[in-house]
Amino acid sequence: MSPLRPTPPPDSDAVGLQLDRRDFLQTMAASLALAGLTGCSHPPQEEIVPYVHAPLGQIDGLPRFFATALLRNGYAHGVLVENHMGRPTKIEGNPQHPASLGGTDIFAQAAVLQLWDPDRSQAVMRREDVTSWEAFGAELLKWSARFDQTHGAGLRVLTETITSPTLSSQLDALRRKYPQAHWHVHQPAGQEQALAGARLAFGEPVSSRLHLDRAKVILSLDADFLSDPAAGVRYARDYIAGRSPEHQGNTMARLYVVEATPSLTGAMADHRLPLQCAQIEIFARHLARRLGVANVVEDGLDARQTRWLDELTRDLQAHRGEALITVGPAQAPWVHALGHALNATLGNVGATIEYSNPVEALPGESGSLADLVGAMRAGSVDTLLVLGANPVYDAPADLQFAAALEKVPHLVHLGLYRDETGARAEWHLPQAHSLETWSDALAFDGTATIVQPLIAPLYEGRSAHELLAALLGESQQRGREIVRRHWQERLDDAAWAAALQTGVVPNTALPTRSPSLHGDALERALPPLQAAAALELLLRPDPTIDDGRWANNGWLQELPKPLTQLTWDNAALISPELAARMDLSNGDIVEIRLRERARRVPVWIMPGQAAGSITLHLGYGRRRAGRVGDGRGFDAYPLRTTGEPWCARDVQLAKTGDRYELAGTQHHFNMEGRDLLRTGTLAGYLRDPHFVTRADRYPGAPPSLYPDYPPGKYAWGMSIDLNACIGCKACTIACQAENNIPVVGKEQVRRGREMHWIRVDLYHEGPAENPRTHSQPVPCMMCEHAPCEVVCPVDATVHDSEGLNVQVYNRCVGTRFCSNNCPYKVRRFNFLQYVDKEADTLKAQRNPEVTVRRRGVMEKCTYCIQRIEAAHIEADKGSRRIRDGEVLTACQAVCPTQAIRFGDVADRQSAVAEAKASPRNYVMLGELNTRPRTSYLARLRNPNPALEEKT
Amino acid sequence: MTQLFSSRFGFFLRLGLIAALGLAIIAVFAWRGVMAGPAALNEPLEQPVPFSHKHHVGDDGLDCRYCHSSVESSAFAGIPPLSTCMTCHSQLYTDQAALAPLVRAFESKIPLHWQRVHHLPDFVYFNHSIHIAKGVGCVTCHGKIDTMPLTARVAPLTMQWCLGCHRAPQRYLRPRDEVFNLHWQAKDQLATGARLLREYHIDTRRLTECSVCHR
Amino acid sequence: MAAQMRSEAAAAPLMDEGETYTSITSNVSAITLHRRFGRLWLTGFTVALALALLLAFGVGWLLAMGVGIWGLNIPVAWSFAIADYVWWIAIGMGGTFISAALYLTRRDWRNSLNRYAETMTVFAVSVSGIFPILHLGRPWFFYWLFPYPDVMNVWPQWRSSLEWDFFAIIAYLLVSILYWYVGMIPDLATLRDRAPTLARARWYGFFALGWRGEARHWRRFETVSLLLAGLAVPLVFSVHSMVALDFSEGLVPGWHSTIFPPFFVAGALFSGFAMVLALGIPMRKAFHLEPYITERHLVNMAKMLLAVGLVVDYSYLSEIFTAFYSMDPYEVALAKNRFFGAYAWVFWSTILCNVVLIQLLWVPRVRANPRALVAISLGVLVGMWLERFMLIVTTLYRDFVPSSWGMFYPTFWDIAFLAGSMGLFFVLYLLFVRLVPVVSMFELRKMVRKRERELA
Amino acid sequence: MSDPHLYGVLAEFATAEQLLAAVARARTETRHAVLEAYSPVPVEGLVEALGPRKADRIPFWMLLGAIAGGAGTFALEWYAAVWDYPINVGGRPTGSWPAFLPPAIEMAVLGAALFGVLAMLISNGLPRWHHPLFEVESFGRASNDRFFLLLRAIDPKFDPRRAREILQTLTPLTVREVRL
Repeated sequence: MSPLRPTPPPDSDAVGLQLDRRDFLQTMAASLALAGLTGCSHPPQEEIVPYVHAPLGQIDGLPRFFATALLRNGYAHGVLVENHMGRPTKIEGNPQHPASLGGTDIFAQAAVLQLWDPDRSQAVMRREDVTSWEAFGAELLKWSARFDQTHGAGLRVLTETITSPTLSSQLDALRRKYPQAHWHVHQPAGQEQALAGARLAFGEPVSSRLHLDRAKVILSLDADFLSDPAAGVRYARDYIAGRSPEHQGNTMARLYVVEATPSLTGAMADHRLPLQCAQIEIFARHLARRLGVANVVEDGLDARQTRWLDELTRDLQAHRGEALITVGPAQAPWVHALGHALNATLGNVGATIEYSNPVEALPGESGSLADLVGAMRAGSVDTLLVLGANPVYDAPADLQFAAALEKVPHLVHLGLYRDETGARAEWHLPQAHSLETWSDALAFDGTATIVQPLIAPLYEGRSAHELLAALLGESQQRGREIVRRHWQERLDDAAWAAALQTGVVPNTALPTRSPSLHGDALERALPPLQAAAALELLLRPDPTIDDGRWANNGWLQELPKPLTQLTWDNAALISPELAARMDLSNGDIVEIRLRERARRVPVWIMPGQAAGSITLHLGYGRRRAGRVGDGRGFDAYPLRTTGEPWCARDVQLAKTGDRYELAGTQHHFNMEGRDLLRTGTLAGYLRDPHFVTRADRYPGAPPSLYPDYPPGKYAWGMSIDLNACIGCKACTIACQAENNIPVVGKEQVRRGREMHWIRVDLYHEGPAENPRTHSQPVPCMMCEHAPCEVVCPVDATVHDSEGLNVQVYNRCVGTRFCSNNCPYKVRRFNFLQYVDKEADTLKAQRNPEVTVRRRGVMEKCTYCIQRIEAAHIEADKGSRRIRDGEVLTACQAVCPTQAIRFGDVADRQSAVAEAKASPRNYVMLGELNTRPRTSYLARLRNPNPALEEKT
Repeated sequence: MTQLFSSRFGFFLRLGLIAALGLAIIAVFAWRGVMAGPAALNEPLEQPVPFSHKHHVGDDGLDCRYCHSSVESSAFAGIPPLSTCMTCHSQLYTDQAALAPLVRAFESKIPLHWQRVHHLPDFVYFNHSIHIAKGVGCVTCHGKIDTMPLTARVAPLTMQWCLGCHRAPQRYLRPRDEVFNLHWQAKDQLATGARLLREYHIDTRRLTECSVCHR
Repeated sequence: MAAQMRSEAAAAPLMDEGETYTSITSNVSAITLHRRFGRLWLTGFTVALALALLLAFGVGWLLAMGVGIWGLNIPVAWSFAIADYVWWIAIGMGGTFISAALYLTRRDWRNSLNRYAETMTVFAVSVSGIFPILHLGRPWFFYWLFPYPDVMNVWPQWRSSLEWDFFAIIAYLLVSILYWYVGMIPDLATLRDRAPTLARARWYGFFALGWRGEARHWRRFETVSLLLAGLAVPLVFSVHSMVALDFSEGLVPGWHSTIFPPFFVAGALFSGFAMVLALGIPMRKAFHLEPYITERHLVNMAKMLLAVGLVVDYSYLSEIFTAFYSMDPYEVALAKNRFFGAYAWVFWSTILCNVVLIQLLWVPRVRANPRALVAISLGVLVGMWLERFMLIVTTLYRDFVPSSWGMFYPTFWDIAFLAGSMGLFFVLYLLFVRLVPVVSMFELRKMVRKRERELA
Repeated sequence: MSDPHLYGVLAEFATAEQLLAAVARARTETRHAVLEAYSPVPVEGLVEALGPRKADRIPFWMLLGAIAGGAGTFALEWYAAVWDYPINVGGRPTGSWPAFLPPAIEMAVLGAALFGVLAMLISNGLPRWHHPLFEVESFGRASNDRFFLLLRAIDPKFDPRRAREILQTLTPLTVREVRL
């Protein structure tokens, strides 16, 4: 059975729901007692605790997959959740979901750890006392009685971005019932500016949808579309589709990026122009002028930038209808508007970019957080219902939300954690996790997905739906009824079941439309030019913990930030020039002063950072995140204002002389001229397809003294396409989730003891002001002549007939010679007891198919041997061969761009064999004659010849 | 100068050394015994309900799969949910004291805690379904279960023991349709085994590789 | 150089004319039987014991927490513990070589040195043996390296140099203990016969195994001693080749080199001789052994120290040469790293101690000056430890893939284990000088006997 | 007529030369075959003087030990790696005999050493903590500076009185009977 085939959900109530938590933990006992390698005493007596009633359709010991959706900024990411005996253990992308197509981002992978996080809110709290939902229900009755008189005056609901049709209809119902009540939306890293830009351009909010696969020339104005919260995974797939010469008739899309701080997208660019945020606006005006969109005042760019601009303009004009200009969420509304106008003039609308009605539910006039705070100050808010949001921590500093709360008698907070806001609330209500609740949500294109629970709430959590239902005084308050009722007329029972099984409600994508430009409005909207400030401060959501909501997630905290390889902290990213000017080195603490506010933070020198830009990531410095996240890093929100949420002009920087220890997983970003990561240009490739291996000392592998072993039934191998890798590190965290890889903590990372089985190396090439950046995922190479095996004195790492370099944990005594002797340094060692042996819920998350390693044992990538063996057993039972693609390694399955291929290299037809047949194929350190089974496809760039020589 | 040691000294010393050696050997075996596992061989464990395979299989002739329903499809043979027991025991022997815990558990929905008889370390991934599919009989590992009033382990379950079969499966294989038959005997085991080895496409080379059982 | 030695050996006598069987016996055995514990000894012992206890505590902590208490990481998965191991086992070699090789070549002057040199060997090897075991991630499974029939039906992996080394250490430890003990039996008999109290007489008598000095017993005894010496010499060479292979079996630049085995043997002799001098000279003074350990002994040792030192220096040179000659980018990068990298100071200190310092030994006055010799020997011992650290850490911290390059920083426990191992060694050694004759009496008697015959 | 409790007659000498002379005399005069000579140092020629003896087997035993240790270890390695559980290690042949040599060599040396020492002790009749000679007052100096000649009573030609007379003529320091 392919690990990714969703099993049809039985009568949906039976989806693990019959299990109340107690049974459920007991059911786990059998597998739990198995955690860890046995030590020196005899194994403990185990118990088997069978169900009272078995859940329908479950076969004990076999995993099942259920389709549902996880939310990011309110947008749906379709996933399949692997479920072992009622325990969600792993998340995969849903191939049928438009935002996933089988891949996921790092957050979806981490969601399963969040579900099992022991620090989650577990009980209803009134101030500091534990109470119950019943008690809150009683209170609610009193309130609604009052609201009935006042038509809801003084009642306010604050949510994050919402796409859930059910929820928005509930909110409508609420406003119908209580006309005086108000709904506000607060999303720290939301799309306000983009929507405002759309309003400017079209006079109405619209959502745009990019078709990167159709574009030949792409210009990104500070837009990191590869990590777009709503559609990053899908955009990455589309973008790479257009970058594969083999499948595009020897052509590649060309990407121009203008940005202030390096991003994944910038790292993929063929031409990247570092400009301060403010200069990007200027650049946009120039482009607009050149393309005759808006007639704006001329203002000097330097020669190099002008030249860049000229060539770009030429390229864009040469590709009318197959060009694409995209603007980042941090840019001012009118820049977005310009972008829309430019796309229109280039005839891209309908081809590479499409518009539809907004996907997210909009609160309408005066629905912003600012309006709410205004009302709070005015004392006109008597009951504030906060659904999921955490404004006390992440509201812009100038609003002084916490202070305004003083005037609010009743604050009710529904949240996964009793966070900063929950701690201030009169009532804190535990929110059920997405994997515990019934709900629904829309993808970036409006496609709807029914969110179904994988497990009954572990704690007393309830969903926003259930809370609003209670507020509306509705009889049925169970999540399933609420959602089912909403879809009643749309889906009959069969369609409902089908929707649950496939994870998408068919044909719900919003229709595209072509709104007309209000050109004159645009002209009027253009503000007078502001000269760029000497220093500007960029505030961005953190690459791994986002706006702070993931701060208590060990996997994400320890996941190296894609472009700095830092873990567990945020730092102020500064340009090499600035560092030189102020004599700063990594870890020096500086004081960033923005008018009256100042923060002390360590700096990190970021090659490619715009000279005058300082980047600080939001989300750190949490005070009530939980045991993992509290006090980590530096809170950037105090420097954030409603006026300048993303880019604050004229900040001061001062060196303090103090230092701070940052924990990175990579310290050397220069390849030292070694041909580990090979790159070339499209032109060069077409001229000489074999340029990649030309310089190799040996064609193929060097000769060997030893006769080859007879080939096994299969020859497992992997191919990693560096041309497709965007360095998002989803593979790293997927591997961590699949293989029970422990989190070691900042101190251990600093000592160089991180445990990731597949790391993503980062190399810079060229001038530090604007280098080329390359990412290279490095799992075990599965060498046929494995150096690690020969030096192990106890046969703890040996070869099997199918070419796997297996690590037998229970035989390992821990000499570590294997690691010393591994040229690729992919082996990881349990220097201390890293795996948490106490927390029950963490045990419950672990994959029962993978041994939990104890202290003193070496470990490494296994090509997900548990998946290979599962497929093997299924195939062998039927005495058939394993089909190509039947085994997907965790890293391969999650990869948004399908850069990783795995399979039987001996089988000519297999995808991996086909990939390895490409002339771009090469192996790392081949001259050592280790004969790796993991090989790479060289990376290609498609530079504009006119710009190439001078960059 | 005088004699420092009695004439017997040497003799007793040698005696002592031999004794020490003997003790050491005994100690080693004792330690191995301890490591062998929680439950001793052929000794039934205390169970919440004195379930008798002899009665259910031997006398009533229930098929293994009636209770161990996932044995053909999953690594885990499956321990029946209480509802399975109650299909009969809601009518039969309801008054029996021995069955009281079962009935209580069923009504209170608090499951029974059976003691595991066949225990493998967590780093060993045994899979029932593939063994069934390749013609390894239940009796081969679990013994004459149909004669056990209380269930006990009959095999050491050491790696050595596993290898005994993995190195020469033909000595134990049987036709698929005889897998659940506890009394089947081959006329000529080696010949049958060798034939089945081919029929079932068993890759003996792979059987002794670490990756087959350890993940 | 050997020729020069012989000529000098002919010249000055190795022992005072006045010495007789009786004087030797009473002088030497008095040290063990009648001498009081001096303040010097007591303070030394206390310090050593304190350090040894630190080691004991460290071992407990290590077993409780794991090797993570050391500064190890990926890529530097070996460091102090392995350096300590190589350092100690190498020191052991000096003793075996002096007592066995010089015995085979009939250098009589070794007769006054071999006893404490062998003792040093036994203790050094025992101490070194601790480290490879503690260094394991799961030390309690160290016996898995030993081939025994187990219920898993699995065996050791014979291609690993660690496996070879495991056998080498065992063989070396047992053989050197045998050699040491057998050589001590006649002296134990002497102590038995001279012991002031019955208890001590029994104590020594037990270990003397009832030795009576019968003519035929002497004959067989001599045969075995000779053959053991003949075995010990190739053994030590093989052992240190194994130690070298622990590294050179790897393909890491800086380890993957055929010069390692001879290089390690030379290095072992180097540090071994240094330790013999560093231990012998103070002991000679404390126990007034000048009649038996004369200036000639020191001079000869000094010359041997210089000789092997030069061999070591040569191998440094050839290593650097081959690195650049090979033009292998990784080898070259490594060599440059040693000169100028983060751990350059280790390399240059090594050169200072092992190359520059020993050149003083060319000067006869230095060779004859005990204080200078002690100083130089200590310098060499430090240098040799640093060399091992360099070989291990500067090789590992930057190998093939720059992304995985990383630094190593020692923790408190790294240093504690090194200091503790010295403590343990000196506890054993100080006990030894109190319990058994520090100079082999019967071999000195043989020299008297030889003189008698020359006169007759 | 001979006294069953008599072990032998012991004469003490000051120098090795006197002992050698005494041995020679004792053998010519008395045809005594069973003599034992004790000395604080090995005395060259003494063994030959004491009369014909069968050659020592020590080198032979050590060779045997070496073969047992070396061949045994190699055989074990071969059995383990090639017959009992062949495993693909780094693509190397299962019978990588060169890699099997080092442990074999070490064990050969160890075997030889052990056998040699054992052979020496056994053929010397050691350990023997209780011995009639230890009764003798002055014998303590046998490990220091005195040389002893013992005429054993078990010798057929042994006659206590005669033995004493002859020994007396050899200018011994003392002569005394050793009793069981």
